[in-house]
Amino acid sequence: MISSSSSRPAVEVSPLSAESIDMIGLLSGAHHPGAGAVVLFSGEVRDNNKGRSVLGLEYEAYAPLAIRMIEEILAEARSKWSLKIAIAQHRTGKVTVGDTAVVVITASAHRSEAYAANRYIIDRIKHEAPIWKCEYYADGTKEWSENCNHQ
Amino acid sequence: MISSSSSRPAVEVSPLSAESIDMIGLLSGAHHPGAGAVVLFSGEVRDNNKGRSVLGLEYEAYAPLAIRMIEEILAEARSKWSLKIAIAQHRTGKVTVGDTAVVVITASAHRSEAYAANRYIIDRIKHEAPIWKCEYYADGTKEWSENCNHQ
Amino acid sequence: MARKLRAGEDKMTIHVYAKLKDYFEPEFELEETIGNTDQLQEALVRINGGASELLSTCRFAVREGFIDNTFKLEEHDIVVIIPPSSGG
Amino acid sequence: MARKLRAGEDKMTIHVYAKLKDYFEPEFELEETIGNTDQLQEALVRINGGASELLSTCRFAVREGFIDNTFKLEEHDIVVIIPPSSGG
Repeated sequence: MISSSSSRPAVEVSPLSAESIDMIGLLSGAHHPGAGAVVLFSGEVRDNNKGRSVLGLEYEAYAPLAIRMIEEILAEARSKWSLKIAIAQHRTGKVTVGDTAVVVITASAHRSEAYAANRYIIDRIKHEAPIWKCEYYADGTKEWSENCNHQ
Repeated sequence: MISSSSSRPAVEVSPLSAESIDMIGLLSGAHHPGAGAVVLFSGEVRDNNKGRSVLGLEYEAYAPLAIRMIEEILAEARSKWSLKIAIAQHRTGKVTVGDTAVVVITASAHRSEAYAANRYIIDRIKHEAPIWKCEYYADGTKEWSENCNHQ
Repeated sequence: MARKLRAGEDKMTIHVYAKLKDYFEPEFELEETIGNTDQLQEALVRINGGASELLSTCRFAVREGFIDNTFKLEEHDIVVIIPPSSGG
Repeated sequence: MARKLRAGEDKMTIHVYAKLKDYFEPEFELEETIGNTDQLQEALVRINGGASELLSTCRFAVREGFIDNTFKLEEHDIVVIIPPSSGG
């Protein structure tokens, strides 16, 4: 999680969290005197999906591999876009409507890089990291998401 | 500033602020049960530009027109991408290195729309709104930015 | 910005912003009769020729709306001259 | 995840995640001798044929790294079966 282009101590952010994501805390720490652009993405639990009323989600991860893959994705993005800051954290366990399920923060000199890297990181985490979502519906049923690529 | 697709009371955010931007407060209010994606952009003052050491900036706006244009840009983005939330606030007056000069927050059902709309809003504000930047350099000089389109 | 009503005065008021303030006062009046933005630009270049290039990139606004050269300026108008945004 | 060392046992341990848990216990052991991931997939389909389609989309990991069918499985391995991510 060390940004090699930063002269400040890097914030150590665990890629997985079983507790509420402290989005405000993460954003507050994500400033850098050489970064003119900070982009934050927050993936939040919606009250509906594909026409069904959703009460909440549960995320399950194969933790050791998920952590390593997220760290590798962040390192790759940092290098590719010369980012000053790149952090990501994904929830595990139960999350309810409105909760943040995943947050990605990128910071770079100019804004094109921060946007592009942010999108790249979340797309790769969503598609590649071994993290799975189970939806709990208002009708009492639940279902593990299968490969649904809408974004 | 009213999001027509929202059933909640919209937060009234002034497009221009002579005081520090309360990014955390704006982000904390930018959640919606139908929005699975929130994207925040923060434009921050860098300590350098084009090889020159920068101490701070001063933003000047032709306020009535700037406010109207930003509100129109937000309304257009809300409609075009069916956003649940679209807010923007730009600083006026003196800002120092690390300060937030402009913030844009978008929220939508899926992430593609939130990213695209966010980028659209900041690009149009930067290029069209009558807001000008004066850079104050470490060598004691200052200079009004002219049309520099790097992003 | 409240529109100024000045009984008995027929001078056009000019507001300039940003880099234009390196060439003009932020707010000043013009004595001459100006009919459109081309004539206004010419009058301003006569005051300070150094601003010629910058003025050619500016837009003009009256009553908080953009105008072009087809707009008939009147003597009591307040004209705002708007340099290009920095875009950065 | 700590590797289990179980002296005297030669059973392969299988961990499954997410939707695979609708078909298998989260963690179980296989008695038979399995040499590669194709054979493992066949063994799992014999246990629960309903998982056949899902299993054909899964990846396999040993020691926290992905493996393919060329990887020689040994009897004491812990094999993690990884369904596709939801991607949403």
